[in-house]
Amino acid sequence: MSSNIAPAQVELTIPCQPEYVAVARLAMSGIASRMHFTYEQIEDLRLAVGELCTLSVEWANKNNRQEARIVLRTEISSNKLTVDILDTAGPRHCGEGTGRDVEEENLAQLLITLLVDEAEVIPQPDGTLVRMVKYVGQR
Amino acid sequence: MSSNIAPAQVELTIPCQPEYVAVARLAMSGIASRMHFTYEQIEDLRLAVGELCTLSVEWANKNNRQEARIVLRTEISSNKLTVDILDTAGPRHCGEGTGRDVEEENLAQLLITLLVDEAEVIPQPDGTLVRMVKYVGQR
Amino acid sequence: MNFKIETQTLEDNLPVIRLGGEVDVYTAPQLKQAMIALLEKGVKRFIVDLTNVEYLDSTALGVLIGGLKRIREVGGNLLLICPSARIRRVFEITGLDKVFDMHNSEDEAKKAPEKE
Amino acid sequence: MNFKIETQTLEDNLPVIRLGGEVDVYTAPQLKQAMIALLEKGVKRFIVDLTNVEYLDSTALGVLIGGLKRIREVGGNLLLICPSARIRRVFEITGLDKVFDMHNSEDEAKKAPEKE
Ligand SMILES: Nc1ncnc2c1ncn2[C@@H]1O[C@H](COP(=O)(O)OP(=O)(O)O)[C@@H](O)[C@H]1O
Ligand SMILES: Nc1ncnc2c1ncn2[C@@H]1O[C@H](COP(=O)(O)OP(=O)(O)O)[C@@H](O)[C@H]1O
Repeated sequence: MSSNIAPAQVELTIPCQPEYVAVARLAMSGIASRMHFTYEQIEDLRLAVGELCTLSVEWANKNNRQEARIVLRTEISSNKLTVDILDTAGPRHCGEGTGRDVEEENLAQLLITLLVDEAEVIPQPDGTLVRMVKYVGQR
Repeated sequence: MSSNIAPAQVELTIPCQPEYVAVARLAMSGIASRMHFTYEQIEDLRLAVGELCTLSVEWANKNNRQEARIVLRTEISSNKLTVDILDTAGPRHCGEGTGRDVEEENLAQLLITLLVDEAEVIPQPDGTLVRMVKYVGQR
Repeated sequence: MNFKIETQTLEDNLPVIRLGGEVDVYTAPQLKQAMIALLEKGVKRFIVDLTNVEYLDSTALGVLIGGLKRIREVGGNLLLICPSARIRRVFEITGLDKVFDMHNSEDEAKKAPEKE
Repeated sequence: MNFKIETQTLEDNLPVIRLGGEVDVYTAPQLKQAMIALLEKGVKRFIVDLTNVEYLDSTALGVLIGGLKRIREVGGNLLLICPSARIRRVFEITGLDKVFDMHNSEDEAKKAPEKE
């Protein structure tokens, strides 16, 4: 229930804390609803954003960054939605987990891979950027 | 279903266009749910944010500002929620409507007044800031 | 956007506009179009069914008020079906529950006496 | 936050943890506590009812897997009630629908043969 709308950006900044992950998910649902996604694809995006924010929260916790923030940035264009999740949760050391249950971490990775069409991890000076892409009309 | 959480800010930036007002409302619901608000109070905030964003959209339209944006900024503290709605929709000339139906405009004003505890309009160089406050445990 | 609109004509030739989801600044224009379509056909009495509406703002109220005015000008009436307490509250706090003929169900609305 | 948890004991002494709303990184710790409470009482078989769950993430799955492992170590079992297609899908895409005993209703779960 959307129309052909011009490319547009939405940006949301939340504290990198467990209780705010739901805010990011809700915003993601609202944004995705503006596009020609199916109900299931909107659910996928909500879940993927939830998993990515949870990962950020776990790293902020491990790196002891109480002040860390998550920025969710979405760019809508006619055939795809690009979602950036940028955190200031500090470094994610290679091969080192967050101390989180390994299975949970694997499940999170699995879900992200399955739910979006592309996902790229781009380390940042003060945290991590994950860029996801979901195409309209694909599964 | 929330706990005593530290003061925290959430910020959302959306295009000042009709189709994004729902995103602001959803985010507002999510944020308000983090506090000890009743279900009805959360609804009130959602409605108030919807009305304020609609007002911004109407002014952007009247001022021909296709590029205008709305920033929703919330500050949670233990006993109250402060919500800033800042737009870059250009000036709101006194005594002049948006060309919107006068009754609708009056209804919007009435709703905002009734739904939050405080609401202050602070003109900005490039648009308008409205600051609303809602106290926990009050009606 | 979670929004639905559908116009149906009941057996007794009474048109009903059924709305669902969020009726706001983005979607209310579709309600306006649907009401104008009925008014232009010369309809004197119709129902707007808000049963499945989850959210309704001043824009939607304005459109409903506009429709009410136009139909009352020709001696007709517009009936609202609004069983939801959440939506009814928006009418109550704005005093509009006294302006509109509000009913809880289609049956109740159909039995309502024709207003002048 | 839209989340509910409740532990109840059915007539046949079978405990059931009923969840509602969103089970995620913020709320899953409450599920973990509720499961630990049952395990510490020596319970060998219990139900987790996901009927009213609207959202469930990897944290919640991890907590359920942890509970399943602990109860299977003592030769017991954990039964899931999950009639919702939306939630079941999360189990399916992760392959966990084959790991858990999943049922559509409480009746169906109670009739399930005791494993092991
Ligand atoms: N709370 C309100 N907010 C805005 N407009 C209102 C309100 N209450 C009443 N009205 C106005 O009253 C009108 C309906 O009044 P009514 O007495 O039913 O008909 P009439 O104006 O033809 O006498 C509506 O069209 C609307 O313009
Ligand atoms: N998709 C999956 N993601 C993560 N863990 C899984 C998955 N599938 C199976 N597992 C693991 O398998 C375990 C259950 O396996 P199961 O064969 O039922 O018992 P056991 O490991 O005692 O033989 C779970 O505890 C979990 O660790």
